Amino acid sequence: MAHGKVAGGGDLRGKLPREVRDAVVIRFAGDSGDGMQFTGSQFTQETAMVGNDLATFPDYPAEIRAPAGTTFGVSAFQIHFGVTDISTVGDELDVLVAMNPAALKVNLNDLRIGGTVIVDSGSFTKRNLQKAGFDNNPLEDDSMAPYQVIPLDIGKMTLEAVKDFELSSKEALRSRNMWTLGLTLWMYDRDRQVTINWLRSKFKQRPEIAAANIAALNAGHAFGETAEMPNYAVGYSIVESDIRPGEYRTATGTQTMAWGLLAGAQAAGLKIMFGSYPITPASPLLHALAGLKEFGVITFQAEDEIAAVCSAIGASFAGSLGVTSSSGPGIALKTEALGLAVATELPLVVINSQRAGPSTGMPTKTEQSDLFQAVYGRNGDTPLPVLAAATSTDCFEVAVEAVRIAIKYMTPVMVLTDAYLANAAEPWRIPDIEHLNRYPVRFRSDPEGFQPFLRDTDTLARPWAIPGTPGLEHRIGGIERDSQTGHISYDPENHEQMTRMRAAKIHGIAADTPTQELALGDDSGDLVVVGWGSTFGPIRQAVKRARDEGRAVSHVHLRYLNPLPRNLGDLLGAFTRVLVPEMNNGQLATILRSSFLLPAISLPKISGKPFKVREVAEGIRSALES
Amino acid sequence: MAHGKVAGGGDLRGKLPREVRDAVVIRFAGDSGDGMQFTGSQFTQETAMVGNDLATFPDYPAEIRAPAGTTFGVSAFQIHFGVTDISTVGDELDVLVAMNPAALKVNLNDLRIGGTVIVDSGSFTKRNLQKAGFDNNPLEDDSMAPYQVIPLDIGKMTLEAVKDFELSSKEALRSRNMWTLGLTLWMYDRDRQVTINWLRSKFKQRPEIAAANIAALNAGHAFGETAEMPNYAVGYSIVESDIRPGEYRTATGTQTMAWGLLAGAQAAGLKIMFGSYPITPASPLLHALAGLKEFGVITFQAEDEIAAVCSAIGASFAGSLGVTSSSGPGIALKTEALGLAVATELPLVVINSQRAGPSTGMPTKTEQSDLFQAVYGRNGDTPLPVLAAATSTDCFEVAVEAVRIAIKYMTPVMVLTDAYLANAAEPWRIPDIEHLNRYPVRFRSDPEGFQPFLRDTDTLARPWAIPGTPGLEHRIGGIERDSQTGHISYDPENHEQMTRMRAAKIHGIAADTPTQELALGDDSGDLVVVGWGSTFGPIRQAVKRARDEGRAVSHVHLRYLNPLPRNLGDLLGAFTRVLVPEMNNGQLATILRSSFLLPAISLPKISGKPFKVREVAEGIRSALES
Amino acid sequence: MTATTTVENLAPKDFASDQEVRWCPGCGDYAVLKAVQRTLAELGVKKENTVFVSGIGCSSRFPYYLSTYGFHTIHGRAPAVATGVKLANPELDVWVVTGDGDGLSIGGNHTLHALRRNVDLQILLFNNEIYGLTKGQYSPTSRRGTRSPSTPHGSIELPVTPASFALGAGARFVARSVDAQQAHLCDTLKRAHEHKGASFVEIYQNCVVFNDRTFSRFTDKDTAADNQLLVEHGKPLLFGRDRKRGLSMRSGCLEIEVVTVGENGVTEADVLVHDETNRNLAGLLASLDTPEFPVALGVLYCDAAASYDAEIHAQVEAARSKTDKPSLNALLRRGQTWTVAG
Amino acid sequence: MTATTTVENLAPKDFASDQEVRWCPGCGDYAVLKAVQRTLAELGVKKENTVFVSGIGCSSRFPYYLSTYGFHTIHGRAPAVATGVKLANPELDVWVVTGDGDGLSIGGNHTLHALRRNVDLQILLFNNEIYGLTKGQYSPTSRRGTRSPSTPHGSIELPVTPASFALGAGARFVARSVDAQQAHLCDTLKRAHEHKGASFVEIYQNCVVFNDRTFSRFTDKDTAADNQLLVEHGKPLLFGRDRKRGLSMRSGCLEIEVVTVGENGVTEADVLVHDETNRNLAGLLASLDTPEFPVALGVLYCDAAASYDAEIHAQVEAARSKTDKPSLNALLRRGQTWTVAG
Ligand SMILES: Cc1ncc(C[n+]2csc(CCOP(=O)(O)OP(=O)(O)O)c2C)c(N)n1
Ligand SMILES: Cc1ncc(C[n+]2csc(CCOP(=O)(O)OP(=O)(O)O)c2C)c(N)n1
Ligand code: SF4
Ligand code: SF4
Ligand SMILES: [Mg+2]
Ligand SMILES: [Mg+2]
Repeated sequence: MAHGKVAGGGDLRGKLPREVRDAVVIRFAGDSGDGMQFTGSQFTQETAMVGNDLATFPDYPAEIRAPAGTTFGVSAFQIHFGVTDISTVGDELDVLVAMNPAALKVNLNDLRIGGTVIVDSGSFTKRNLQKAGFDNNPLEDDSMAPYQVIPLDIGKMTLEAVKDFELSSKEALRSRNMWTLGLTLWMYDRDRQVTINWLRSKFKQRPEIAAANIAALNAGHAFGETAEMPNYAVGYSIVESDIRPGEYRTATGTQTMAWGLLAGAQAAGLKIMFGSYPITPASPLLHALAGLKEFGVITFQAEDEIAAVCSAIGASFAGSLGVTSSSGPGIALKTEALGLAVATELPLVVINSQRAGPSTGMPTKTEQSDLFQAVYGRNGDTPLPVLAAATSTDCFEVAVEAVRIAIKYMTPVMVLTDAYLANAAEPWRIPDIEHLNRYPVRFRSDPEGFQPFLRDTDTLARPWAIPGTPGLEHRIGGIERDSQTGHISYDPENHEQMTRMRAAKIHGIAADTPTQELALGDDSGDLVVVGWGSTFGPIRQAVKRARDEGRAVSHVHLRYLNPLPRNLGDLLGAFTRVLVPEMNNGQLATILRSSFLLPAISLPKISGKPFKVREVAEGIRSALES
Repeated sequence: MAHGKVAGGGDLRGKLPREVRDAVVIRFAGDSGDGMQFTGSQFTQETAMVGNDLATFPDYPAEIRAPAGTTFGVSAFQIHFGVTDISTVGDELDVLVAMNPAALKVNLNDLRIGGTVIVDSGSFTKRNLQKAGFDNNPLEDDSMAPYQVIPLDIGKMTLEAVKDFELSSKEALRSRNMWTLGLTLWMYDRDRQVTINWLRSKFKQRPEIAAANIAALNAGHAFGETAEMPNYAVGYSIVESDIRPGEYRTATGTQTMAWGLLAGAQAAGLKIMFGSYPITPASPLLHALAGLKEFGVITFQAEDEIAAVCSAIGASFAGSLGVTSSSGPGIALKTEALGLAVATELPLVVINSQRAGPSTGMPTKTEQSDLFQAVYGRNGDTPLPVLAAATSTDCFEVAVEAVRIAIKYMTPVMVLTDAYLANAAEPWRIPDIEHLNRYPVRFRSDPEGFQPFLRDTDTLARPWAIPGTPGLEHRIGGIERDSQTGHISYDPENHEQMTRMRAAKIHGIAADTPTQELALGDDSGDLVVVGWGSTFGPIRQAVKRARDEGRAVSHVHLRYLNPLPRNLGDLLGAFTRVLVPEMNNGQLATILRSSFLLPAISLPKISGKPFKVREVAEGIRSALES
Repeated sequence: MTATTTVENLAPKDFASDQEVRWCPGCGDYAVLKAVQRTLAELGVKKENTVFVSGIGCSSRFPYYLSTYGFHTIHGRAPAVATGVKLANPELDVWVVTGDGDGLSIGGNHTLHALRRNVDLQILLFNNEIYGLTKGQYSPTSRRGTRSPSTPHGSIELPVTPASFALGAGARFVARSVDAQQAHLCDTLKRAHEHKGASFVEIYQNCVVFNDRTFSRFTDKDTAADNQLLVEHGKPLLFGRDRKRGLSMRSGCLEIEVVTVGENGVTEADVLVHDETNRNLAGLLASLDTPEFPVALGVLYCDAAASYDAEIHAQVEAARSKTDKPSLNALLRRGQTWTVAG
Repeated sequence: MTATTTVENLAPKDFASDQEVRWCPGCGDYAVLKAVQRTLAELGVKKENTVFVSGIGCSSRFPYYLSTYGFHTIHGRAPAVATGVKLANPELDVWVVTGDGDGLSIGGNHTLHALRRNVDLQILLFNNEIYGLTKGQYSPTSRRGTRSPSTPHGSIELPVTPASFALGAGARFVARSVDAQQAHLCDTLKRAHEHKGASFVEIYQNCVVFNDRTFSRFTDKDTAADNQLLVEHGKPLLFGRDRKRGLSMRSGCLEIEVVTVGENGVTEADVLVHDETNRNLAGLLASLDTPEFPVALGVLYCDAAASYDAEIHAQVEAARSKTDKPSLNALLRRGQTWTVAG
């Protein structure tokens, strides 16, 4: 065996000098019951506090609680952190923490050759090896030769660390993850205070549990300090980053989306009525908003997605900001009602947390395959604006913008996010709400000359006149409406005019949104890589690499997918080639082709996983050669 | 006044020689209660029997029974008939029959200058004029000067004709339409026998009613024979057409669709299980199939469209041909379940009788605006074949083809028809079912090597193994399936492969469908007009006109909208310009642009009415000038 | 034009919109429209605070004919839209108009959940036992054997009884009336309006075109007295031309029978007294039908509970009252933050 | 490999598929799976003729673990898919597995209509009063006040009682059992299987992760005897450790009370006898709950009527028997045709 073995004890003393690294990718993997998500989040917190940039990727099993020890029960949390511009979760792992054989089995492939793997050797029992589908113990043959393996009997050391607290051994072993966290925090020279505080407040009722966890955490840390770790298991330092001053926090896309909706509603002076129905990975937004009652947010868990969107439409009719959210199958169910919202021209924000399809697909896996549905998926000529968020924290701005457009143009707006963004966390420079633009809604109140479908000549929006307003009583509905009175009209010219108006109104939004800018690179060249949504990071890094290699490659990242930015055709036209990496089978590429008659090259990835930088880089290389 | 008045009596004797015409457009219009649909159908029958080519266009109010005499209660039936190639309903009317003031008001605009209008002058009472919104009686001022008006007191003459049958005057007046039919049949030298037979059998239980109707019919005819009609109200003859020998009938798109589904199912050796939910204009297909129980057709009126499509999917799983049908809003509701059918790769035929959208739109009006929804409107990468019928009788062949594709490729197939085709009738050379191709389904029965998702290497279809077959027990579902076993699989590579396979399977159908041929014209030129669906007639006639004027214009009409015919790009590429007339806001044009990067010009019509030949002709003219 | 409407002056006709009514001549919907307009006037509601939400169907055209706020939504979804309206603004007086197809076929689930949740809506279900607007297909309430375009050989399904369904769903107010019985209908609507929470009113409505006279067995002048049981809380369940027939319990077996007061020693004391808070009794009454029994009309069940909209706003208020002035800026900074110095 | 399976030999384990079962350790679904496998074996059904159709939810993973035909469809739609399966081939034995969210929230309407139509399906509703698969949101059967991720302040809705809902929908077979009560569950499933038409079986199922012990008030060893009423047709409604407590009618008022035989002069004759064909009684039994009453388990209602699938096929057969051999060629030529000579 190429690597030394480290017994689970304290016989490796001494402290090595720390190596300095730009960035590191570490993944915590274990059984669903091993608390890996919590370990990862705490590591993230402590890392964020140091001022590093970072990106996280939680990946948990579809099953609620899969049988312990199985490969499909493995839960993982990956974090990529470093000096600056960490916009991806990292292609390959530098360090893998595997709490059991199954976790090793499932994740080892992602470790770079020469990478470090910390395993809880105590869990490599015959039964666990069998459950994971190992014929031999990989710690005992040479299958791990390409990696730097640190086997530690973490269970044993944890039991040792918490033995004073008189817990059952089952309870005591629950702290294994804290021991591991302690060790990894030591490896990267991170503090433990956030975690300690958190444990204290979480287990206020059971102080002995808090104390045991803290003891395990400290023990893991101390093990690093004192153990003579093999020289490939050095501690690392990440240089502090030179980042924009301000107050920061980490936040997931779900959090920023919830806050962005609230910020948008406050800017408009509206209450939110959020109608939704649970579905992975959209439910966390419902949960987040349900916790904001003190802001007057009403959340309504409807009987299904149809009722959810309909309740939001009803709320908008009554003068709230109607918001609904779901994922693919649920968005599909909202199709008919979205047509009603378009027809009645009511504001509505629809958040789609995309997941892998078709049909139920892979509910916990990410994908961007609902773009067609968002842009085209309704009966009739039924256009609506579509926006996409590029990063977890970008969700905030996109949500605010969606609210603005919905209200100003009296239209449903679809916001595309995805399973990855919903769950992934990154540092966020917290905005000052007082400085956000306000766009207070003025409900129509003057009956003089009021017609429910008389449009604003500028925006082409109809007035928002809400029940409770004397003198403005009127009726709306899904049957074609007279272009002024809103009464039912079967008049052919009226229908023609209304169809054109609906199209013109949405089309016109492009005049009110920013012109598209380059995310990276020059404004002409051999290739422009066009992305949207959560592929931002990998595309950015791949374009950077290509530029570093001297290629004339630029990056354009779209927030506005319908209508497309007014200068986009010209912008893209300045490049010889257009490459469109997407986590779908070529949907934006199709839209760009029809919009600009450009021979956009599709670079699809449809595995339910985010792009690796390498994959985009290869796509760039072969596009340049094509 | 420019025209002579004809009192409602018999003072106009003599018989004029008949003028000969190529084609005539006549519209019967009256109150919903006046039986205009029946009058029109009977006129159609009698005309068809003579061997004329024809096209019909029933247009009835949205209200079930709108208040008598109102403009929105007007019901009309138009028929265009002539020697050959009558592929449209006619741009303008040669003759308008108006049974009341409202019918005159609503329809007069469509009458060509110099056209003939027959009005029931007895109905032009003060009250009726008022209800129709006339300030003055148009029969008494000069507003009708551009037309040839024949006012007849049809009510009075009908009462006179049926006075022997001792009916209440209300009942007696019900025969007004038969009197009118008699007169118009005389005008075009048509027989009355079909109608007489029909009346006899319909009113078997009430022979006095049958007799009264027949008497009225004969009286109207006799009035033509004997009355001295003004010379602009001559009788016409239509030369007998030189058409392909065979047995003919008239049929609506609804009828031929029902028969086509049955023929397809028989060719495959399957029973039909049709799950549907009533909706205009799709319900008649449910009604038609509900009447075919002797063929083993099962029709199931579900509680909604979701249950309808799901029941059809369940039936296909169990070995029937699952079929479902609806219109825009109902198809929207089926979105999620269509994803399930794509994912589980079960055969399914979905008929969409398109109507004007968005949302409820104009339920009785025709449109082609569900193309985007058909091709793109699902979550995930979820391709399915889309076919469209060009004429009422083309529905037969398209239905057969849809069944073939659904079964051979184990896929849902969407068939697009529309409100116009569903209701319009044309003559049909009845095929001999014995000569149709058969493609008997072979359900998998051999357990040896059976894997539910192991594909046929040629078609990429999976085997159809149905419950009841010993040894093939298996489970399917909407979660991503292993590419062999069909078990749940979250494996990234498997998902990537399955997504590509699903796309490749549908794409591959293009190799199994005919290459696209020209409907008219040369295979290169200045302009190709590309149509799909029920615009066939107007495009054909407009292209004909352009060619008659010496323009290098051709017509391509698509049956296959997804995948597009394999040679289509080349075919269109041979023309300088591509014009796409559609009854929507440019949906096929968008698809052609993205598929072939051709600068297709859109010619939208979104008024809920079929194109006029003139409108397409103008579009051709301006495209040629562009 | 002044923006205030003075409530006192509104007459039934003031609740009519300027749109021409477009039902078939003779349709029962006209009578319901009249009753609703009269009820609104008599209740003295404000037009601007009143919202009618409907689905799709002949009956669902209703909102267009009222001068209040109105929303003609999509097929089957009116209870869901109305729920949103009420949650956004609980001050509004929200009525739902639906049909037997709209509210029990495609929309059955929303009806179920609006009732169960007890959202403060008046849900008026116009039951004509047919699909009117789509030209006469049978509906979930159509009698078994109904011949219709989609069931040319007669329907084979067992119909659902709307009131039984509503009770099974957990409705807290269930009533029935008849289109043409104006006084009874108005009284019933007023009771529904008064009830806080979801009130379900089934209105037997005649479709002259596709299902004429389906209810004549108990609504015709000459059959009504003997075949209608007009229930009133606290009053004995008597009916019949001379109000001598009544409902009585078969002893011990949870079944009901019709008895005649004055015959076989039966006295009024043997007749059940209507208790509109008794759910079991309501269930029994809902299931009665001719010829064996009369059809029960009126408020079959009424037992108020907290309404969903009130409760949800109470939760919001409770949360608000806990913080002084909730600040979004503070929310964004809740939990761990760090500062990068400039 | 031979294609025939010999029915006699199938043991419960033969009904297990080769897929690893993936519920949380301790989940009540395991017990139900075991009971179903045992029931199928004891019924001697053929694997190839048996179809399990489910929606989405933890419970809906069920079909994957059986060696029969199975279809894991989409959320809430299993009854509709199953209806199609049964209509296409009435020879198949079709079971529906659904959850309280799947079958009563999003899928409530399909459950309603499958029951009303009386399609010959066994509908097993696994009621754990929570959304398991989506991680613990409250469901339409959750107790009021349930704190869940979507109701952090407690739910405010009144839950629906599945059996009452089913009865209101017009179901002809309504039963209840408990995951862990294997013998009772198997017996109940057999009764459901035997019943022609839609049978609705609510199974109280424990979700250890998100709603542990919700049913312990009547399923725990020490509470069961006093809080379960195991109903049996023709037998008195007695319960309690010594089977001395029973249900009795309060006279005249359609309400039920618990009496103790041997106390206050109460005899067994005062105790109601279960009549599973009495819908009113079933309604009453369905609504009972602790602490005042025991929870009724077993076949609450069973009164067969013609099933939808049988009737529809009878109509088809009747139509077929009228024509000798129906010819499509003849159909196309029905009505007016004309011939153009060659
Ligand atoms: C999604 C959808 N499906 C179907 C329809 C067609 N549709 C309109 S109304 C109706 C049924 C109406 O019946 P009911 O609710 O009883 O109302 P009624 O016309 O009898 O008053 C149907 C099926 C529709 N508009 N939308
Ligand atoms: C259209 C759609 N909406 C929502 C979901 C998400 N979802 C899956 S299962 C479920 C609820 C499960 O609850 P229940 O039916 O009670 O089953 P359990 O997991 O408790 O057995 C939900 C909301 C989905 N898969 N599809
Ligand atoms: S079809 Fe029936 S319900 Fe509809 S308007 Fe006419 S009479 Fe009324
Ligand atoms: S979440 Fe609950 S219902 Fe789902 S498998 Fe786990 S214990 Fe069972
Ligand atoms: Mg109805
Ligand atoms: Mg559940």
